Amino acid sequence: MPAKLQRLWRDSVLGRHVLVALVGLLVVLLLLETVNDFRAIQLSSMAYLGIAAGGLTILTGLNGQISLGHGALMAIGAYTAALMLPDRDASTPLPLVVLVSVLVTLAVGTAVGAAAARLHGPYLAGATLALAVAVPGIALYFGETLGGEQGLRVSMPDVPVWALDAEYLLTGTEMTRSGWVALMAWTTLAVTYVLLANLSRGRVGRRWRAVRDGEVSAELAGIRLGRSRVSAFMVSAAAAGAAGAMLAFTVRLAAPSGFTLTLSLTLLTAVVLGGLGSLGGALVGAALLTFLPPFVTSVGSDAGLSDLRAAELAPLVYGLVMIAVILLAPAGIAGSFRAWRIRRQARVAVAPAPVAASATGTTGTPDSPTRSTVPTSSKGTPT
Amino acid sequence: MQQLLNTALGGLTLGMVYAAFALALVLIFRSTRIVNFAQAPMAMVTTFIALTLIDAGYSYWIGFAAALLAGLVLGAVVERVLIRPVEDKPEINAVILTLGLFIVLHALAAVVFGNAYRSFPAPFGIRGFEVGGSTIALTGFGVFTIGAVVVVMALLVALFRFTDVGLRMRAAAYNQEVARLLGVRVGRMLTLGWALAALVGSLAGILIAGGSLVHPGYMDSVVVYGFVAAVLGGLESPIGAVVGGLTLGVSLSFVSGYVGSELVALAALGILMLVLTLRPGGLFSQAAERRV
Amino acid sequence: MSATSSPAAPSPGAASATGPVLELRDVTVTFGGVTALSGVGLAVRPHQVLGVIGPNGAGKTTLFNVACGFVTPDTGTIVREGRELGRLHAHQLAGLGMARTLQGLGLFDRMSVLDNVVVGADRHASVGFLGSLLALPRAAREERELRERARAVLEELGIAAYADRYPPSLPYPVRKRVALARALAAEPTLLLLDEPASGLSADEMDELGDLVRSLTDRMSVMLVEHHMDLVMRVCDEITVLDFGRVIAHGTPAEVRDDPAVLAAYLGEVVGDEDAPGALPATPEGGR
Amino acid sequence: MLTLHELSTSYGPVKALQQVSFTAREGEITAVLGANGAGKTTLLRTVSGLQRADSGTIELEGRRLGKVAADRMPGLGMAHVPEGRGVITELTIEENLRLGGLGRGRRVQPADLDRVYDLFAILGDRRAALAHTLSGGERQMLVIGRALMAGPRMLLLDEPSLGLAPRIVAQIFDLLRGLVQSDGLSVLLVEQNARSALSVADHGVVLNLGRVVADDDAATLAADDQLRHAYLGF
Amino acid sequence: ACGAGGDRESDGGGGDSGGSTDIGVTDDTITIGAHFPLTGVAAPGYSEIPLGAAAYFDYVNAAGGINGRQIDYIVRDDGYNPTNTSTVTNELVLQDEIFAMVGGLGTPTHSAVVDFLNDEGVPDMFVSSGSLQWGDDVENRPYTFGWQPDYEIEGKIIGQYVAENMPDAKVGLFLQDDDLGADAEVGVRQFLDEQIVEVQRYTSGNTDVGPQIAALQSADADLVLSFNTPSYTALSQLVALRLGYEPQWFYSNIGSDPELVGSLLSRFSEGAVEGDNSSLDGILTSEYIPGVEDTDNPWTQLWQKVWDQEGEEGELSNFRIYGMSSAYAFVQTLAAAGEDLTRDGLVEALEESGESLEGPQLAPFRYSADSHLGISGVQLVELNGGASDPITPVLVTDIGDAPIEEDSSGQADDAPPESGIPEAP
Ligand SMILES: Nc1ncnc2c1ncn2[C@@H]1O[C@H](COP(=O)(O)OP(=O)(O)OP(=O)(O)O)[C@@H](O)[C@H]1O
Ligand SMILES: Nc1ncnc2c1ncn2[C@@H]1O[C@H](COP(=O)(O)OP(=O)(O)OP(=O)(O)O)[C@@H](O)[C@H]1O
Ligand SMILES: [Mg+2]
Ligand SMILES: [Mg+2]
Repeated sequence: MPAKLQRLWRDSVLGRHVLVALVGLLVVLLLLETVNDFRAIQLSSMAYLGIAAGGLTILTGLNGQISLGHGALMAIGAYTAALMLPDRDASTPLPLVVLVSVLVTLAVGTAVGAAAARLHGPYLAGATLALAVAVPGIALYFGETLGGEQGLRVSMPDVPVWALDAEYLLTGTEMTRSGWVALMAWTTLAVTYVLLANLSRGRVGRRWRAVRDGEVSAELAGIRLGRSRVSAFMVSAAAAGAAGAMLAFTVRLAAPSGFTLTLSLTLLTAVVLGGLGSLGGALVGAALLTFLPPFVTSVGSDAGLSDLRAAELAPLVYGLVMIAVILLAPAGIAGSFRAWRIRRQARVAVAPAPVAASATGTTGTPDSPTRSTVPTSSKGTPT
Repeated sequence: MQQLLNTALGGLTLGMVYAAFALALVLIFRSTRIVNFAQAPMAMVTTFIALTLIDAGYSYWIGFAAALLAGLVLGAVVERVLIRPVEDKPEINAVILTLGLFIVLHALAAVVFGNAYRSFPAPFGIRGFEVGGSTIALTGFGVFTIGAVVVVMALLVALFRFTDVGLRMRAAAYNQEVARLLGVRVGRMLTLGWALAALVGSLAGILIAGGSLVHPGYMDSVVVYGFVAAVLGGLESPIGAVVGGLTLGVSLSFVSGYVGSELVALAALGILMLVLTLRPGGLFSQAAERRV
Repeated sequence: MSATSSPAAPSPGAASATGPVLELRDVTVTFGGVTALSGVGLAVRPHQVLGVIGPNGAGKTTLFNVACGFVTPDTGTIVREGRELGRLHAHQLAGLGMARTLQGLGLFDRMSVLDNVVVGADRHASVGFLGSLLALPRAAREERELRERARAVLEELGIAAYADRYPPSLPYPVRKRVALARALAAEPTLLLLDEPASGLSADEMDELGDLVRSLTDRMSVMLVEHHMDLVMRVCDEITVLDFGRVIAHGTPAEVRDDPAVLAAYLGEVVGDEDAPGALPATPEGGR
Repeated sequence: MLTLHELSTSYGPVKALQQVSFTAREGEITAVLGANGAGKTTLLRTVSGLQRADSGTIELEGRRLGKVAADRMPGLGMAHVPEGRGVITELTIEENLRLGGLGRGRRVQPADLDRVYDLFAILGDRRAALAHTLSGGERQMLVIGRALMAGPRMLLLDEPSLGLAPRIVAQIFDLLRGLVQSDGLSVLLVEQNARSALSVADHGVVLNLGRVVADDDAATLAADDQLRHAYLGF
Repeated sequence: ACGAGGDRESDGGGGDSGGSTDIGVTDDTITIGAHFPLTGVAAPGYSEIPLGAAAYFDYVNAAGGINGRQIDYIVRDDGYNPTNTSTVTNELVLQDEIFAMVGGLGTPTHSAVVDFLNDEGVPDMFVSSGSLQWGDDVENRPYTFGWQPDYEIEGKIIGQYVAENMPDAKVGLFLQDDDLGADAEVGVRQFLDEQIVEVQRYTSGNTDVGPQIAALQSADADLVLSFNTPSYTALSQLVALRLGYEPQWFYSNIGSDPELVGSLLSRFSEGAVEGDNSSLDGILTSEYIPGVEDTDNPWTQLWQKVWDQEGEEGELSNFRIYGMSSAYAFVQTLAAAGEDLTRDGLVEALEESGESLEGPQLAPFRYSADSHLGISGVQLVELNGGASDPITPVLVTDIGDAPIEEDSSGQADDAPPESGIPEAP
């Protein structure tokens, strides 16, 4: 019954999101089969950037808050994970590590979000910018526990036997440690995205959007602005926490210089390049950030540039791409695609309806869908 | 006592430098409602232009003038070519654009001027003045820095408060369409705003570089503190920028000297949050808004 | 707006038996040096349309803002259905069964018309953060209900065809209706309308008048308007403000003939609103 | 004074004006009428250069405006009171007014300001206040006052009565008539309320769905029952 | 399905050392890699090191390579960000399949990858950093070797010198807030604990050191021992000038590249700082390889020849000499490892013959099966007119409470072979 299926697809938000996530995960799994360890690690990097960018896209795209400090929140997640995995014998289950990382980051995010809830646009940007540069300093100040400049090393436990077995059974190949981390990162990404998508489709997301578009009207509809802003900040902080934990797993280190301002700005860039407010866009942005610079460098090296020049080429091209995307596709890559679709849809919608706004039924407007829907005063003209 | 004085004086000079940078940000914010993250690399490029001239044997002042002029031109070009197309787009697009420009200018400068530390001269001496037998941390160049920033601030205040051009610039910034209807050449005003801002930014760049080291990233930390200073002051107000810069410079200097330099950034965050909690629009923001 | 359209008596029964749905007592508001309201009192009775008129800057919008919690009065109290409200916050409004339209439209431009209206209906939702996060079946069900509710309001106002469009692409009158729909979706018992007719043509204004009257069996309405035709037609009672004070109060007919109102607000010439020129000069010069 | 010839303007697929031609004569008030969405605002925006015409010509005092940008209009003696929020809320009242005067290309005279303050006393009382504190109607007064600061020969008014109390509307229309008679000002007046507009105008143009459907003396239009019922809604 | 966890491919390098070649090695090439900050804040200066190394490898390749193999040297940029270091190291090891990591730079950066390299069995040669981590824990990091003298022994030698020769000095410490400062402080305090009147730390990246220097000044420190990077030498000198603070300065080796610092300090304002290297006159520091200013030294002459032949644009500098010196040591290790080149073979060769490696270093390496720490000592010098006058003989020691002794190995008298290419020791 295709019709019934169609309805199910339309009505079950959760089902739809989960299904998309599962299919995506399957694709990643297949991909991981075919690539070497290095690519697997790159895929993990893409996943953690994608998770953080996904959270940020909720904050910026749906709630209209700009944060330049999400790198700092990732740092909190990563440090938490690192503290829980001090040596290889620490048998803390990884899901617990992730959960605690998320919770700790959530707590910090709540505090920051509460302080930031009253701030707007550039003021919020300024505050979060300061956050981004301040947090690494904390790691230095508490050098004893947090490892100072060198940071904390993360000792990943070995790939669990069940995973090895499962992989072997399914594909006949062996799961490497990098593959295992990539799989975990992508699973986390899938879960995060399903949750974020649920939120953005549901009541909470609608309230966020309302606050973004019109504070006064939102307030009149019974929405508490502060709470809504803080909740958006918390959600994106939680995502950043999960991303931080995945970074810690992937890089196996949490060090202050890994969480410079650049990381925060990179996340924002991913969000905008991909397309503000869309999770797909965030993923596209994360992919761009992960794969573009090394690609450019290797093209540069292959073209016979010295290592030094090739190294400068990567940021150069990356910066140029940023500028080009903003100038040529201001809604981001995914966003431009969506806008194109909406435009097409609008063209179809507008064409037959010359927007005969007034309901003066006597204008002799050709019959149009709009007309019949606008109530006509039964009284006609008064007097 | 001497340490106290010297820490304060050092903070004062540093604060003035932040103030200069904040002034440039404020100028651009006032003229286009954009926070220009590329301000630092733009100033870095013009400083390198000055350095190239000075290295080629020209006097400091030729280099100084060339940097300011280059800033003026660079600002105008950036506005015309890059910012103009995104002026009617969401603010975040402009933010990302200036970040992109940041990266590109950085990379280009590393290629063109080389990625090494170089020293930049300073006029008026970099030895502290002797007062009553002991040296205080105020140099001839420091006095020049303070004077230059105060003069620039005064000029900007005068420009915006008392001149027609200033009024036109503000109108163009707040409401382009209405300004246009009132005969304001909006495009020109925006270009002028960026050009002036980049000029002030270049001044900041040269003041920061004077008697210190430059390399393609030498302004990066100033981005953060300059921006924080501008936000402290309210982003709209030149006086606010200078007050914000001074507040930040002096307090951070004390934190660095008496608490620990790793906490400087944290202190900046603390000061900013404190101020913004009390006044969400910064120290010199205008009265609370009428919302309905 | 014929002279006969003196208000239908407030619905019999319940109306006079219960007290006012909203009462403002002795409200004073100053902004810096400007006194926007001084000692204003008024009451909205059940199923009644109360008009608030007055010259520009008289304090009408400010009065609304006080009733909505956007402005905290220097002195005075707000009484809702007999209960005195303390410091009121705008976000409590919906919960108190009040809804308001804005002098500007204040639509959510990047949300579809339907979503705009669903936001209005939000106070009927109960699903919490977790429900949303996990997209529980209950949340999905509730979402559907909200949508249906919103659609019904759109239907009622005759703009259901625009449900999937975005406000900026809509003609002005449609947008005004969307704003109204959003307020109605909350199913308030008191509706505050700030200049709902501005920018509407005479016909549209008539429709609006009918609509407002038809709402009175469900709710009370407080209305700020400069279009006297509309005000006279739909209001049961009118309060006139000038320089932040109440200068007159009464039925439309009483108010219209009040010399103070004529002088302060209507201007002498507008005695007879049926005359084609509600305006002073007659055309001359010209060709 | 102002002659439009076959003017067409569109927003993407929406054709807002189609082949509009008429003349607004010097020293007259020409009312542009029509239902919501008829294209009145678009017409004014196209004339003042805010919107690009697809085709057609605009002549002001015999001079073709062609591609003249909006910011040149004040120099040509044209002032435009836009629909809705035309106030720059971040500036003070006096700064808004001074801006209006700057368009003329000479220094703003205190006398010009005083004239507006006489007209709208509220503005004079609050001249140093930021415009965002003003009420809706006060803002409208400010915008009209600002247009007068430019001392225009041609005034485009888009729904000037929006949000204004009847007495103020009467006062403004009085003033317009006065200026038309004393200074030879020409006015292109867009009004939703056709009845009041025709009562003050000399001439009227009726738009429907972007086309001119009537163009005649105000009195003739006001007397045309069929037209009134079909397009003017009274 | 069990046993799946067994022999990962990369273990091969460590496991089957019986084979004649290994990952990254073919009959006529050896692929090696390194991570350096080529962009970003740490790039000035440090980005020149790999240019020196590359020039020397090219020089060797031009002469036919080592054992008939050309050295293919891949440098990847990490921007001095450990996260990037991890990424590029993964790329080098897993994608480019390098045989060994040679000269990877930076303490925080290299710590991010040191365990990974050891897990994968990739020789991690001559880390460009003086942290103790590179070599003090052979058991856990069997593949990692330091190169330069670690900060602790440098601190010890300086500390002892001060204690013996300036017993009345009031010592202030000016430290970078990381391993550099921390390790050095441990060494210095072994001898100077009582004499220290003030310790100030700066955070790398924060260029305003005014408050720190002012604090040293107000503590009346008349001898400042500074463990910092070169740009901070220039900055501290400038600030001292501003404050009228004139203590005796003692900079650690990495902070005292007189060539660089001198050029940085030169030309500041009307004669306030002298226009040449003499601005550093009288400053004390330490040396462990001859620098670019020692134009009479045969090693410096060799480096000049190499740079003239193979270098890119620009002058020979101490950073480049650093790169060449460590490249020289690596080439020598390759020669020692012989024709049948394997990763484990390389490590074994270095453990066996490490102490007898020739080269420009003034003191011998400490490499053995128990220690992978690098050069064992330094010579203290006073800067004068851009050149350095020794004030002590070459002093050698080891971490912990090992005694400080005069070097008796004669290492400092080594001269390079005619060809400029080392042979197996
Ligand atoms: N935040 C504020 N600061 C200063 N003055 C204010 C502020 N808000 C309102 N006012 C002033 O208070 C008075 C009342 O304003 P209000 O908006 O209530 O008028 P209104 O009756 O709604 O007028 P209109 O019919 O023009 O909309 C006006 O003079 C207005 O300028
Ligand atoms: N920015 C725009 N984008 C798309 N369509 C537009 C835009 N502005 C106006 N339109 C459409 O152009 C047509 C004419 O609009 P215009 O605003 O000129 O009408 P109007 O006569 O001024 O109406 P009103 O009485 O509501 O002010 C309408 O169909 C309107 O929907
Ligand atoms: Mg009002
Ligand atoms: Mg209009």
